[in-house]
Amino acid sequence: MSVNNLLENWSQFRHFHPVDDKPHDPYKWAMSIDLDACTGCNACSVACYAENNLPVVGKEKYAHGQAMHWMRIERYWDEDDRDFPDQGAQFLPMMCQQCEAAPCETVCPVAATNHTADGLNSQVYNRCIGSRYCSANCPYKVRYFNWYDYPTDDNVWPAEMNQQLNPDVTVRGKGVMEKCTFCVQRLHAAKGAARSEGRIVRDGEVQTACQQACPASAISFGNLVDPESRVHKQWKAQQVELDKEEQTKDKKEEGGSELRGYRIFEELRPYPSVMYLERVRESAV
Amino acid sequence: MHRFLRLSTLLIGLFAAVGSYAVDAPQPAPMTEDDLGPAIEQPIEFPHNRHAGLRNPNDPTNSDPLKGGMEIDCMYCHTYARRSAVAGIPPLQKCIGCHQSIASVRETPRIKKLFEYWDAKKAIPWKKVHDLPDFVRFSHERHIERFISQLNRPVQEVCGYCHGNVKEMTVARRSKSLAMGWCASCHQKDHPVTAEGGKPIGNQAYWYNFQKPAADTSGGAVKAQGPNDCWQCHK
Amino acid sequence: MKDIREDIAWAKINQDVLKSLENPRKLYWVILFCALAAFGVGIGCEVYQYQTGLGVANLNNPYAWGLYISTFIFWIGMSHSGTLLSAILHLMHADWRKPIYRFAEAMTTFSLMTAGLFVMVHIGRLWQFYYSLPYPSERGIWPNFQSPLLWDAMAIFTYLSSSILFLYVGMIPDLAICRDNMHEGWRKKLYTLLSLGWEGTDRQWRNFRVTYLTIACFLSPLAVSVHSIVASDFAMSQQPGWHVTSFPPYFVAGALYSGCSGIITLFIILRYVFKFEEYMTKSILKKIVRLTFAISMIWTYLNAVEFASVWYSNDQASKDILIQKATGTYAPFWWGMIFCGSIVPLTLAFKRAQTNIPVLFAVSLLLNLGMWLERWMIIAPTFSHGYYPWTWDHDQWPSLIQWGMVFGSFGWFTMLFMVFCKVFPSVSMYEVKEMVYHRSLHLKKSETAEQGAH
Amino acid sequence: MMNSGFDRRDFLKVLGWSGVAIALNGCGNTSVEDGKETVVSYVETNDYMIPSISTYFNSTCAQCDAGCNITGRIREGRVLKLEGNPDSAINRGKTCGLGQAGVQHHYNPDRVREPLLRKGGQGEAITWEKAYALIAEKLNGVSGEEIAFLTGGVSGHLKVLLGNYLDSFGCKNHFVYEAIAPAVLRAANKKSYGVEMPRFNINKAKVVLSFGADFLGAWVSPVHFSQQYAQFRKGVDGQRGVLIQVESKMTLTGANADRWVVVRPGTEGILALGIINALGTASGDIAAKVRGYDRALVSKETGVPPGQIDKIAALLKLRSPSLVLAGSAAEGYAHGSQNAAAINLLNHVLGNVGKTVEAAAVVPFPQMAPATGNTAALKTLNDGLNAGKYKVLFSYAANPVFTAPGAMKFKDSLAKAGFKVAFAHYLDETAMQADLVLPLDSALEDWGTQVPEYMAEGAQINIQQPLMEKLHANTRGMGDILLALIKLRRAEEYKKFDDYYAYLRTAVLQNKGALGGGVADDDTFWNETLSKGIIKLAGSSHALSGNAATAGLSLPAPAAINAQYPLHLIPSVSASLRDGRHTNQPWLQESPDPLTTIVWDSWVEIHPKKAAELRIAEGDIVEVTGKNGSIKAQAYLFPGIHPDAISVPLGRGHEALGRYARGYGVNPFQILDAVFDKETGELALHETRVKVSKTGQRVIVVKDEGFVGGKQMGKKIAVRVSSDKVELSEEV
Amino acid sequence: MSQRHLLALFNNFEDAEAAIYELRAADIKGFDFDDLTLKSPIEHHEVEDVLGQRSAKVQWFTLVGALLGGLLGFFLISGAQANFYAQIKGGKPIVPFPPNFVLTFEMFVLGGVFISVLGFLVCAGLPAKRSPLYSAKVSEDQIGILVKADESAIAKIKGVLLNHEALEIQEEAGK
Repeated sequence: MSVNNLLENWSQFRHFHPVDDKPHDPYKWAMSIDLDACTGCNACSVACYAENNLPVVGKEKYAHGQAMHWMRIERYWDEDDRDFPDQGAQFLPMMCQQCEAAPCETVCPVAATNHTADGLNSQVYNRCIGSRYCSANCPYKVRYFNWYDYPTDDNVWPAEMNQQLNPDVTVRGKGVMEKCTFCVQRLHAAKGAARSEGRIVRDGEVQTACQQACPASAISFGNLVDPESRVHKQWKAQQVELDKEEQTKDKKEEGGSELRGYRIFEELRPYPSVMYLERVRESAV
Repeated sequence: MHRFLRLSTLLIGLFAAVGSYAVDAPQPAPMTEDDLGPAIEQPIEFPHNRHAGLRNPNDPTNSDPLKGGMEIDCMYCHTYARRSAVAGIPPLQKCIGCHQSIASVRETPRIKKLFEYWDAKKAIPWKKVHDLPDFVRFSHERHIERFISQLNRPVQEVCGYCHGNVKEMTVARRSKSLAMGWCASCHQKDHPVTAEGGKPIGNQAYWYNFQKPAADTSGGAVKAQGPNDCWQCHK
Repeated sequence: MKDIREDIAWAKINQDVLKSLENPRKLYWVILFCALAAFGVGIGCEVYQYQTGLGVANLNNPYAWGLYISTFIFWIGMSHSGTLLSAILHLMHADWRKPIYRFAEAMTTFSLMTAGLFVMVHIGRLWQFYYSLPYPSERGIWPNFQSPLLWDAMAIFTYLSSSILFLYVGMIPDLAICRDNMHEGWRKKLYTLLSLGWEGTDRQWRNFRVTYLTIACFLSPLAVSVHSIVASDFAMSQQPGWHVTSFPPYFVAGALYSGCSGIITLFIILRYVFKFEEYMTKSILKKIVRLTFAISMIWTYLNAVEFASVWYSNDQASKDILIQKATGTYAPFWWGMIFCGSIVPLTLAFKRAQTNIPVLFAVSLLLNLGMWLERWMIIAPTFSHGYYPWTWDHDQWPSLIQWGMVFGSFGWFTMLFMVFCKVFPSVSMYEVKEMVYHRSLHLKKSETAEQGAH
Repeated sequence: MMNSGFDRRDFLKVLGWSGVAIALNGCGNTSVEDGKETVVSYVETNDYMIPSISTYFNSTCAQCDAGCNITGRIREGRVLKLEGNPDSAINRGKTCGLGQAGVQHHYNPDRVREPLLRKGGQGEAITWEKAYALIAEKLNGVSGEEIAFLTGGVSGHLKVLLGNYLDSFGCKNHFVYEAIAPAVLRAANKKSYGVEMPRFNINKAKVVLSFGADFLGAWVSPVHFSQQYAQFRKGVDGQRGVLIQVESKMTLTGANADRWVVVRPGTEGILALGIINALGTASGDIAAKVRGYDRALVSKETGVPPGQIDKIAALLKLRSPSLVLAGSAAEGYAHGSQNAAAINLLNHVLGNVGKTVEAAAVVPFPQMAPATGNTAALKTLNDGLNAGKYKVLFSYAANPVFTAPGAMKFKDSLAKAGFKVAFAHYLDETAMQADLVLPLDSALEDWGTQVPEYMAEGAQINIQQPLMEKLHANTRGMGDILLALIKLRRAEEYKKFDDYYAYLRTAVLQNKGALGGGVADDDTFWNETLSKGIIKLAGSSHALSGNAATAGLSLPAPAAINAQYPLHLIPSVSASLRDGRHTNQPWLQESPDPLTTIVWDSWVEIHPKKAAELRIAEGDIVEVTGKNGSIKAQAYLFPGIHPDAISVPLGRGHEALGRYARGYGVNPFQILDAVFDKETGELALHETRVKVSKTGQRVIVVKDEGFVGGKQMGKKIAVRVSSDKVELSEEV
Repeated sequence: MSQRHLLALFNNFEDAEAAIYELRAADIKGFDFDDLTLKSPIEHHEVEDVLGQRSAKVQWFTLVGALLGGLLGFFLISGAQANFYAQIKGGKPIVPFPPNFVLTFEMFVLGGVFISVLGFLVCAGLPAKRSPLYSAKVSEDQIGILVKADESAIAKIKGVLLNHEALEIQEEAGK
């Protein structure tokens, strides 16, 4: 049966991804983050803790680099040798980029991380054996490993605190890799509801926790293949294409210079699903 | 010498058998009715057969409690199933709602016990019979949408896909394995997408594996498999 | 200097080797005890880590791998010696390998078993280890065949089982000798069982030769593939410092290198402990030493190739890592690796050193240290200095738990090895006889030729 | 449905059953099980109660005084997450990290669960009856003058009820204390604009010049301002707004500025006048006033290069309207009021008043208007306590033992009160000193109304309602307690109210007309109100008085360097920890400080140049010594600070407040000097001078940034582009 | 006619070889040359010159085993990748060739080695019952010739063997 299946659908099984000839249908979840609006306030990160049952590891484990923030806010300084950072700092929210050709997926020995039909990089906790190869191969280092058994650790979820846990999201025990899921539990609920009505999810119907919290609305999230979605329009306006490692912007002479959409480490060809919009700083002062 | 030939034939045979089984692995036989889960003691021995069982044609008044049921729709009590991931146990008030006006059984031990709970305003601590692992995301709503609304199948049949023939049980007992391979054995069948009398599907997503289901050459019906990606069922 | 005396009596060979199964020197027991103790430490660490979580190893989020993987590669590398001596040199008809290949092959087997342990120790959910094995299950799911880790698992499984078979098949005639010479007891029963009724008939020998040759043919490319697959774990990834084309040959060379120096160490120990001076002669030692020296130079060359290709590439991230290795936190270890791996072996170029046992013992240990450092220096800098500067962590240091397990692995290996040498003949008796026989034939021939010339 | 008369409260009881039954999800079974777990089931339920489907109820965030409206996600009787209420004019569906952590206030394992009576060094659990009796006994024969009631900011019906309770004694000693409130600004605004808190339209401004106002972090209504900021960045008429931040220690807002201007601490006012001078558009009084502030003098005194002043002035002239904000950094000096006045003057000069500074709407119920807290009240209380004036002291929503400046020795003063009652969620430092601690319901369990101080658009009254049944049986709502207490005094008047809920409902329905209820019947209106969670009112607004008087405006020259204590101590207010009342919420402890990325600990920010001078490296434990004591904390080299200043964040260094707060970091309140603003009597937070010395110890700073800190090492990660290189108007 | 076994031990291979030559040349009635077995402590492949090409068939096992292993490997892996759960990983095709070839190679070797060993056991007749006549000396340093012949031929054979300086001759007890 499987061999039949293999032979019958041979061309499909030999198909490379992502390419234009087989676009995602009907969903491809993607994000765009406007760094000009992002204030670095950390609301998204805390919202992520609340939504996704992230453990608070405590000072000692944080010191060992074992923090579990799926969404971390990075703060960069200018690297000129002025005394004062008189153009402020640069903030960058960094989470799993849900790459279309994710380096983490190929290396997992047990196939616990895969690419879903709606363009997410899935992470199946109960399948994971904790080889941490995915983390080793992630250029963004956005995968977080459960170094300890947080559910039973003191003071992570003591009595009452555990009642806050989101029942739609597994509480991960020790030895499992985890990462940003684009709030897949919300996507799942929204897709289910839409399907019952015989349609696809409309733009704005589903928000990720970080997007919902973001006071400056710097994060937009939606279905990239839906021409009505804000994310689609933004990607289009910035002429960023999912399956290219070089965009119009990179070809300055062809008029790409007024665009500010870019993807981090595009040159490594992971085809990330998160587009960042460059932070703008006033030239007049 | 023959001994060893036998041995080697055996080994090669085993090798080949394991291999060919392995290649064809993902069709474990669906568990049969015999594969019942353990009997579970519930606080009240609820007679599913009496409530959902078929009417006894010889007893139009349905008076004999030992014979025949009342053909109550599964979703009359498990009302959450069509709107929620879980089917849910009806609130106690629902039981009382009917039973306060059924005088004939009012004094039976089970109903007395029921009213004791009601009077104490205590929820009945029913035990879960079909308890999936915590990392599984199963939605009753989706399956009911798919099979009852779209394919227009009878309710008891659809519920029975996973719950077995509950209408003949008293306290429900697990009759399917509910293990992953068992789920997949159904997901990988080519089910028709819609059937006569079913709800139209509109522009919704129902295909997986990056391919739209093709129309079956013979009947022309569009068929599709169930979802196959990990995150569909695992959280 | 002769590899072996041609006039050595066959009965004496039997006698000498069989003696090793009975009464080794006291040092044997000391080593065995130390090994057991070290293994105990390792077990203790693992139990603690298993119960508490991998955090106790002081790994962290970008820095996800540590000594476990480094030592895993080290042991895999170690295993290549046996194949080199028993399979490759067998194919080349280098008969000086005969007295020593048995223990080298045992070393292969046991270091693979040790390496396998590290894979298990390393993973987060050991109790789900079986998920990584391709077995048909009710779920119908399979491991990810794209993952180099899975290739590793398959390659190691193939290699280990083939090595065990090779070791065993090659040992059958010797087991028969043991059977014939043992007094009644469990050992006799064991040897009787294992020797499968070998009687040295012409039919048995004939098939034996073909089989042995066939397996040797398979084993040689297999050994190369195993370590190049281990190299793929890194080279197939995208990380700077790992994504290097020359990694597979580099790893293979490193593997042969550490294997050979391992052989030198064990050669010296066994020779002393089991009084094998007549068989494990200095002349043979000298040959291995020269081989080691050659491989060390190959390794040095490939090392240089790696640096050069990184340096002249356009990949800034890889370059940064190289600079980081040479100047950063890990600089002492990295330079230590260069010293132990490329400078120390230069002593082997001196004739006097080639047979000086204390010097060789020290050098071989240093070489192994260097090779261990090499593996660590492949792992650590890439994690501490990868693509993403925000997560750079140069302060990471393995915890005592990690060190304890590395230490324990040496105990486990030594323990297995020592027990093996006590239970099975660690010098191949029949092949030594063959060696003696062929050499004496040769001698006779040349003598007759000489006489004829007169 | 058998029982159709479902009341909102009954519904909560129904919900409650299941809360107990739910164990840690995901740690449970890993294979198919039969008959091991119990199903969640209800006795009675409502139509919208479906297992596994969340329901959402609106309430108000109580984490700070901004009054954001929130929506709680409730499933199986447990509140799981808080989101912003999209209908709110204040936060428009958004929340900050602090607001997100509200659930951890509710589920905190260290909440007080029983009334506790001091017995020796221990608290002994007593019943509520006994507690009330005890209060009655202690109040017996005590005159109104001898009672003091200390609270944080209160508003709405709670304020009314509290007022009535105090009235029943004839007590006038209601001290409203907030440790880090913008009290000086209120006074200055009152003088400049005629209202304490006008509306700032950041989104309409083309240039925002902010003097230390951390409006994106912790200032007034940060979530609201953050949204305005996002619009401001998108630009009015396609012209992107420019933010210039003037301060001595970089705040989160400063980090987002186009130009961050570092000034010598305390000279913000001088710079403001210098800019007015440079603008050259002022006339009359103002021109006369600023004449002396030429760019050389201003540059010398503030440390801002003359070119910079010109550029700012030119930009302000070019792009109008603009908005000038005076923030806490400018106010925290003995001449804070003067600084604020000078800065506000700039708004007048630029013609922003009425454009970007507008009158805010006002709730037409003055008795419900917020009693805003300040520090002057604490000083009065402290003096009174020292004079032995108070026999009974009540304390609610304030933790002065932690937040009072060290110089005040408030803990000792407190001991002089006869009987101290603390209404508390947790045993904080003040509750630890109390004789009687009464446990409060969490903000997610309690009823209430709240009127925000800063009104975003129209006037609104926020409804706070329980999102789930009480976690602990023996906690009470503040309103319920007050009602019980007032019944002891005025039983007749209040007997018709069973509880605070009934009081609230009656009070709201009484004013149904004024609250926009129209002709709806009581139940409908009430249910609608609860479901919206906001009462939006037409409201009126006081007109701004365009008073640009310069009378009395005099700015002192920057203080000379104090040889003994050469550095300014800037106690910084972080967006998540504020004055330290939320430090026990672990998400906030583990959420890195945006600028330093430090977690779980305090630090001393010091400029790298100064650090080099003092030979201090990152992680050195330094001792910060002032006149009133010293604290020890790890040093962090931070480029965004004036070299003559150091900064220590407020909020950590608790000696109480439970497992997540106690023992982490240090409390800079402890070493603050008791210097007050000359005009308002407010504590001048930034006036403390200190010296810094190394202790010789060093630790590894626990922070999120890696080994190379905030460098991108030549990689294209966080990219910046100059504004003339992009066309924002063409974007989506 | 009943047959008996006879084992002669020789000091060196040359003697044994000579004995075999003679036995072959002698063409003794009641003795089939194929029933002669040489037992030796080491391999003497020169003996084939005398005994004739008694071919080893292990390599055929090897070939079949390796091909079987390789084929099975490739199809097992591809089939498993392309089963119902087929998931895209890293943008690569669901059935990617490079990894599958690597694994096919491993399976090729595995099959080859395992079946070769199996072939060895089959061809060499191992494990075997011990033959009726055996001397431990054979595993030490002596060469043994085991002969099975009719009673009638025994004496003659014995003569030939003794002729070539057989050290010792063991005889199976007559039936």
